[in-house]
Amino acid sequence: MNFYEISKEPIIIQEVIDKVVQREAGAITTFIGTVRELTHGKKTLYLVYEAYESMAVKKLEQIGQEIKERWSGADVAITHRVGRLDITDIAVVIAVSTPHRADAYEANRYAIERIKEIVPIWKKEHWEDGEEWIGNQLETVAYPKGKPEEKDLNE
Amino acid sequence: MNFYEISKEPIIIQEVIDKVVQREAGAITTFIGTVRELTHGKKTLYLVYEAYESMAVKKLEQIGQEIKERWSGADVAITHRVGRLDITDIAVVIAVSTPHRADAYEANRYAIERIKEIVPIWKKEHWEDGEEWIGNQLETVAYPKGKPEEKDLNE
Amino acid sequence: MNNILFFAHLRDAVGRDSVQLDASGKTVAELKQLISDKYEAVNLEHVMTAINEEFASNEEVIHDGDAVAFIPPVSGG
Amino acid sequence: MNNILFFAHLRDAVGRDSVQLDASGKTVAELKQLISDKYEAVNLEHVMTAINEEFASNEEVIHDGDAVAFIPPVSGG
Repeated sequence: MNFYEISKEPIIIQEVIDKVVQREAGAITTFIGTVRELTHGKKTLYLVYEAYESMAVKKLEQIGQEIKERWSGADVAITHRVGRLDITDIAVVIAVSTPHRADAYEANRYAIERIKEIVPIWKKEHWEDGEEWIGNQLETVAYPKGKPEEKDLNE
Repeated sequence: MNFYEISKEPIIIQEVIDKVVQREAGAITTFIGTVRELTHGKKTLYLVYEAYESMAVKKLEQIGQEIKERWSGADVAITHRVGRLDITDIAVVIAVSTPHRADAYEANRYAIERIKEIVPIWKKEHWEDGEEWIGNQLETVAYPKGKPEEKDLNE
Repeated sequence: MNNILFFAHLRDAVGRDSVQLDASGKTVAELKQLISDKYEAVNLEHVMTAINEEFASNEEVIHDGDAVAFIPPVSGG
Repeated sequence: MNNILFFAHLRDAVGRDSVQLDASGKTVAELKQLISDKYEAVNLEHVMTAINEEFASNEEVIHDGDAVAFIPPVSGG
């Protein structure tokens, strides 16, 4: 079973959840990232996601490993979509199961924050008046040394 | 559409999620409460959930209303199962959608905590050597005045 | 008349899920005392009360026709 | 020889998703300079680098056969 996937097809939420069902778990949380119509008041028509697929899978695995080290008994599954997505389509599903519920929320939140830091996936927004790769012009994340700090990568 | 339900049938997660899909939402979180085999090292065979159904639906609605007042743009759907549940069966599904992800986690967490405070649902644990209504003997939650404090009900 | 509802271990202790009795004019606390006198196995000390599906304090007065439910500490979720 | 990979706006700027060139013995910083000289539209200032699918610093030395990918700030999730 592949717990960490990049998918060209629509993500079936239930299939991601099924991977983390365990008899020891009392809680499963999922995060479902969907394509929102409005960002800062600007209307998105559709998105295109692109991944450096082999590395993205490795980095998703790394995030799962980090979670298991921090939250005992956690199981993790993550699928990220690539290709064209319309409004309300699902870009990512993160499922985390843990014995107790507080951990399931925290570990899941950790996963999405890490995805936005280290997983080589990019989105291109398409509006009525243009298109743009997100992350390229705002450059809110800058790495002066050319790569994320150790604390970013391994925290 | 009923956003707040007590169900005698197994809960279909996707059906609960579908209720909160919205074009303005970039994030959907779900909490799935499942029957865990071990609690404090004791092995559960199965559970029976019972509800004061009409009041439970009202209280779930109240929780949804509280969330919408606190987290702008949130949509909420909650289904709680009643009857006999085996290990890994789903007891409750909470789905929350919001424009931004931090809110979706926080509002979802709020919902499960509130369910455990004010929604009239009880579980009976069945072990190999007996059975017990949970909440009756530990009495970790005591209400000296005979009802939850205002802060408990309306916080 | 009033419909009095019991759930979970309270229902087991009373032996039925509801009883009919006239509690109009009584406070919740008075009704609790009456129930405890009638059913020795029933301890209502840590039990919440709902009148017509809303939580009610021990001081609240019950009216004719009100549905009164005793709500043990809940354990859903 | 080395396979050099470009993604997102870098690929648009270069006009292709990969180029073959010999970068062995060079540091990541030196390769970045070489690419920037060759493709004027390419700004690698805020771009991370991966060697064989692991993040690498500007000081790391590239060996023959290494796959080098330039990783713009990511925007998945």
